[in-house]
Amino acid sequence: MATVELRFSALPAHVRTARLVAAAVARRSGVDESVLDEVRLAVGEACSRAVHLHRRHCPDRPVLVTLVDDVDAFRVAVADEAPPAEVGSDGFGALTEVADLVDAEAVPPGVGLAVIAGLVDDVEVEVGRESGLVVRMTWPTAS
Amino acid sequence: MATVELRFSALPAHVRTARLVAAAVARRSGVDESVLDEVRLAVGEACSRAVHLHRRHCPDRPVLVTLVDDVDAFRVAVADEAPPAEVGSDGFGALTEVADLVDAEAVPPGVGLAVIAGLVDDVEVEVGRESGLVVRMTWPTAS
Amino acid sequence: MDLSLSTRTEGDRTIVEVGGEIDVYTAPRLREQLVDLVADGKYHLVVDMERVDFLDSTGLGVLVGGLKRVRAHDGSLRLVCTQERILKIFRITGLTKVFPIHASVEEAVSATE
Amino acid sequence: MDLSLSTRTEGDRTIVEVGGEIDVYTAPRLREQLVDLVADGKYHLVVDMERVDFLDSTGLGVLVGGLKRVRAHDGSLRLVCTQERILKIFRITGLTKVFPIHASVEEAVSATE
Ligand SMILES: Nc1ncnc2c1ncn2[C@@H]1O[C@H](COP(=O)(O)OP(=O)(O)O)[C@@H](O)[C@H]1O
Ligand SMILES: Nc1ncnc2c1ncn2[C@@H]1O[C@H](COP(=O)(O)OP(=O)(O)O)[C@@H](O)[C@H]1O
Repeated sequence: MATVELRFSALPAHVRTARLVAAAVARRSGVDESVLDEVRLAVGEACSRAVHLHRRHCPDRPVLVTLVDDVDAFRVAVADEAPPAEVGSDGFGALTEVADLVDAEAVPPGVGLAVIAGLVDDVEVEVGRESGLVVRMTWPTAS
Repeated sequence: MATVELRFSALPAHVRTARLVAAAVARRSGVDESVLDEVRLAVGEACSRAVHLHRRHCPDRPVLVTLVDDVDAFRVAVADEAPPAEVGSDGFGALTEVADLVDAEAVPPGVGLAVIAGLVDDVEVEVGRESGLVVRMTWPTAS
Repeated sequence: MDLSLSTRTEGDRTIVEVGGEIDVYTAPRLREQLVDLVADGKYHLVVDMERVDFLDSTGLGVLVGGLKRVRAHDGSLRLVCTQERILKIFRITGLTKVFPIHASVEEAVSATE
Repeated sequence: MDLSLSTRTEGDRTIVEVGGEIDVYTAPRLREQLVDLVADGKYHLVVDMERVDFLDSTGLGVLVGGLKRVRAHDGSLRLVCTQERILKIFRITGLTKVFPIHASVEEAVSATE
């Protein structure tokens, strides 16, 4: 089980690094070329959401991305450490229509989750051990 | 101080991921374009060396790469966890001429260090806290 | 790849051509551009997305913000986009119902309501 | 970018054209190629590195291994390389003294000793 772990301080620039790494590892894991755009976008959304929350609540804590090249699947987990209070407000149910955005200047984290949910077939969101959410996404691989 | 940490299982394929990440973060940190090739090669060498040692001694332990975008420098540290016994045998002094290679099938880890030393102006190698070596490389940045 | 922005005027319409990646890192620059245009009295915007390679929800947020600004002045914000992977993101988020999306700049410029 | 390999013969020389990246990940394939050629009785090799984008010490090790193999049969292994960043790696490691390095395949093919 080959694993890559990326931990980065909560800065927008690092979201690009995370996308880059996710796409590179996904490709090597055997994720279909046609799906790599989806991986890049979904991982980017999950990381943008985490960076956004960290900057507001815990700017000194890193965001953690875990990439696992499993037997027949490529698994990504993006974990933030935002305080639990914040968590409820951006669950999947919270935002059905982005059209409802109240303050579009700061994109609510829920939009990112909505995009992920609309894009990726296999997604799970769980409450982290101490705080925050873990967004788990899985894609099938060829081998 | 923006930091990216990459931890990967000891597989050759991940060395490419590490190169990719190092080059991307270096570019964003303001490392001169003309030096990015050097960063890519040096980080790749340090990671190949670590992967090589881990596969022999501790295949289940990850290799750790830390990238720091400091005030006027970009700093990379590559840490392996090979047992101390191995460390002495591949210090900088150990190999002056690659031409002396005894068994070129398995490239001795010292060659990688020799390449790094020849390439990067600011390198330090220190013995890790518990085991292994930490190869520290620093490049100046524009900002 | 970075964000590229250029603007030009056709009649009462201002066309903003966007290229590259609109993400959490570059979106602030697009927002600034839209804010500046509205401050400048340009209330009928056409955002040409044909050269956009990547768009995420941060980018969507900036576009929605722009739409609100021009609407406050009875203006409009039309998008030009035929790229399937970009359209998909508007569809997923229900924004195809919010933005008029056109197949070409000509179509967007001549469109009314 | 991956490794590409192709071979052809000119007289008693076998030219191995290498493209892409020779690193810890791809070097095993180059090693296999060299081992196969020697097993096949090809002892005079010219490795054309003009299309190599990346070379690390693992790649150097494979080339040195190839050199030893052909020498065991009184053969030769010549390199073709004019790319400064690749040459630099041979220089740093002292390997410019070990490998004959040529500016073109023609030069390498017609070289003796
Ligand atoms: N949702 C998307 N919309 C458009 N392009 C996308 C999308 N997802 C992925 N891409 C692809 O992303 C590529 C560039 O993105 P990326 O590799 O993330 O950037 P960078 O190298 O700057 O970190 C584009 O060429 C495009 O093919
Ligand atoms: N020592 C080197 N020799 C040749 N090319 C190098 C070297 N170091 C860096 N490069 C550059 O590396 C590029 C490709 O490498 P890299 O990005 O590491 O690979 P990947 O994207 O497959 O992980 C080449 O186009 C070349 O410009």
